[in-house]
Amino acid sequence: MSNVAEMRVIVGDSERAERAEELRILEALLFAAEEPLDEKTLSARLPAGADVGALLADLQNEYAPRGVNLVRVAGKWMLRTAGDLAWLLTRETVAPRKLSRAAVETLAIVAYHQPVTRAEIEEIRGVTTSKGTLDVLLETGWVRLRGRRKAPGRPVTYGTNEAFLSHFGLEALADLPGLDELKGSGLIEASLPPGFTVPVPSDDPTLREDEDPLEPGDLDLGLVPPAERVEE
Amino acid sequence: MSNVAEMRVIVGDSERAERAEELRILEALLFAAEEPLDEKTLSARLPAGADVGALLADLQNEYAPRGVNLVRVAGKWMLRTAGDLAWLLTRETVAPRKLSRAAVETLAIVAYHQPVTRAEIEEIRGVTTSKGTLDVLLETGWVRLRGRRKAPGRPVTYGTNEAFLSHFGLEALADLPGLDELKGSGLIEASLPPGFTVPVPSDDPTLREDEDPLEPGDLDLGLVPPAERVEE
Amino acid sequence: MSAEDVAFESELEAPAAGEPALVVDVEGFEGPLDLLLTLARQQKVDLAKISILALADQYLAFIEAARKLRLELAADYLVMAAWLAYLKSRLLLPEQPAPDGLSAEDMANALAQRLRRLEAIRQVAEQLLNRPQLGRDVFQRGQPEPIAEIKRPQWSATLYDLLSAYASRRQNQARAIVRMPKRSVWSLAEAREAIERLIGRSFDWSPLDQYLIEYLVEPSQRPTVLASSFAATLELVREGRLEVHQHTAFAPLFVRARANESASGGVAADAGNG
Repeated sequence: MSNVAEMRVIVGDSERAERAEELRILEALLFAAEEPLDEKTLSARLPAGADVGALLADLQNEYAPRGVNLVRVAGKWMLRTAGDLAWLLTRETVAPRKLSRAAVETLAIVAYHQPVTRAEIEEIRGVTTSKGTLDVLLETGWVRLRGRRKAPGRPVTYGTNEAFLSHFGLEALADLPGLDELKGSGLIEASLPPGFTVPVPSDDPTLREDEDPLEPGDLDLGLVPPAERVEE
Repeated sequence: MSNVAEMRVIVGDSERAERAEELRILEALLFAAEEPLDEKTLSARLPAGADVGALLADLQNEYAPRGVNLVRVAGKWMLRTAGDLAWLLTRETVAPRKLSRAAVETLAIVAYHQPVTRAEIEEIRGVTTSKGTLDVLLETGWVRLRGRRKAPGRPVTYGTNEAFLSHFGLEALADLPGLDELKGSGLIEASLPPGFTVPVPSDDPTLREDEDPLEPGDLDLGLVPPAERVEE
Repeated sequence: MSAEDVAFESELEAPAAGEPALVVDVEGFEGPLDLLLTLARQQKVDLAKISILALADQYLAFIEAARKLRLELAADYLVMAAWLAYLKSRLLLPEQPAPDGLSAEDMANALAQRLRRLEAIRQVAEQLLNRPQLGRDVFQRGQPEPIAEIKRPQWSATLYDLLSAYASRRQNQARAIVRMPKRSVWSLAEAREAIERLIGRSFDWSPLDQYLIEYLVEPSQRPTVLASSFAATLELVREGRLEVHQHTAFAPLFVRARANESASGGVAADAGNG
């Protein structure tokens, strides 16, 4: 009796060892494979009599909680990074980019005329300002949504922030040159129609009398464009 | 009292969960990588404060009995199929190029005696080394031009690189098989310039005192090994 | 030892006893040192205990045999043979100071050292090649997953960009407004409406200019007012609502409302053509 029991244990052990070896082989095959493998191909590489379906199910279970999962794609099997770790496979790089002429102009108008609405920007520029231009400015981190103008349509008002000052090396917004200085530096010609003024800019965060605070949803408008995804 | 104990358990659980997640991330990174990764790179992708060394040791243990192993080559980490499964995987790959006896010998001399000049290789082999032999080795990407010896004729010095270590599964040059015996018998030191105490061989990319950097033209000789893969 | 006693193979293994007497195959050797090493291995002793004298004899016998067979020998084999012959003679003679300061013993030791070094490197080369090799025995991930790069733009602009863009835009806009005053043209419709209103139902002949006096004050307006009102007048005449009268060419135009709708305006209109 005891001999039989012992035999059984030994058989059990050797079966377990066999199965473990089959799992190792399966794992190595899937790891080294250059493309997803079907069960027939896997079967051909495994020891005769191996139950490929059961082995795959076991391996899939083993890998399920891990950083890499065994997945079946179009009837074929492959190891793949766990879905929740996909972020690991991305890397952010900083790409220096120059602002477009339209964006620089719009930024300047926001700086000088803040709080300013999109319609007001367009009036000053004399051309339509695309939403993309304002999005880019929001993305620079130099322009912020201030509030909403108390006016029909309740348009959003834009202003600059500290990052703007810091990027352009300004101690305060009031350091932006006024009309006389612009003329003095030759950026504006002397002969201009009477009544031409350049505002004294202020980025005081206190809302003006004609401004309402932003509403909860305003900052999640998707105003910030998704970053460009580039495959390497 | 019971509250404190409970707290401890909770802390322990959350720590365990954290560690499990760190292991998942490490696993995913190593699986996805095309090249061996160094600890610094891995660290940068892990949560702050993760003990990369301990995590790698854990993962290495976990994978040790499996079909895929975590190995350290050239001071970097990579997953590769277990060595004992070679018989199984080899048949699906194209037979890698077989090196001539002269090339194998020359490779070994470069590996064990680096930095080494062609004249020194010839001295050891007792035969003229054809240019073709060194070209073949440079082409494998395992051997590189290091610099020029500060000696009459300023001969080029050769050494191995990371690809060599990675190909032969060596953690570092010190793991070259038989190196200790070779050193013990004084067969390596024999070729050292007098007064030198730097251990031989060394693939430390820092040029030795008796080496000058390569000159601009040296790399256009067609001798150049394929550039080492630049880190993305 | 005669050459016949020695068998040669290019392989490193020592030949089995009783093999063919002599295989002189210089092609199989990687130079004289390789040949020497192969011969040395046939002494079947540790290289450290090798007899250089015996080795030199074997080498010279091999070279002699090759020469008898008229085999072409590369120069370095002959150089080695000459050197070994010299070494042999020095080893056999009582020690004398050598010109280069090396004793025969030193020279023999140096040769033995070179042989040991070559053998050692061959052994480690073999060990190295027997290691599992990447892509031959062990494999890396067959489908590495590429890292996607997310390009985060870092925007830049200078204060000068900002100010010059602002200044030129504001300046251009200011100019654009001045340069384009509202064009004041008296349209045909305006003229017609004015004439209908002014002349109304006044059935007496009156000069057209008189009705338009208030519109003709601004000199720049005169051409457009006159042109449009004349055209409007003709239109009203054609419709039979006005009558036009002119004494001679370039004389003032007289107009009046038509009392009788059925009367012909054709003649009057002709007069207007002058």
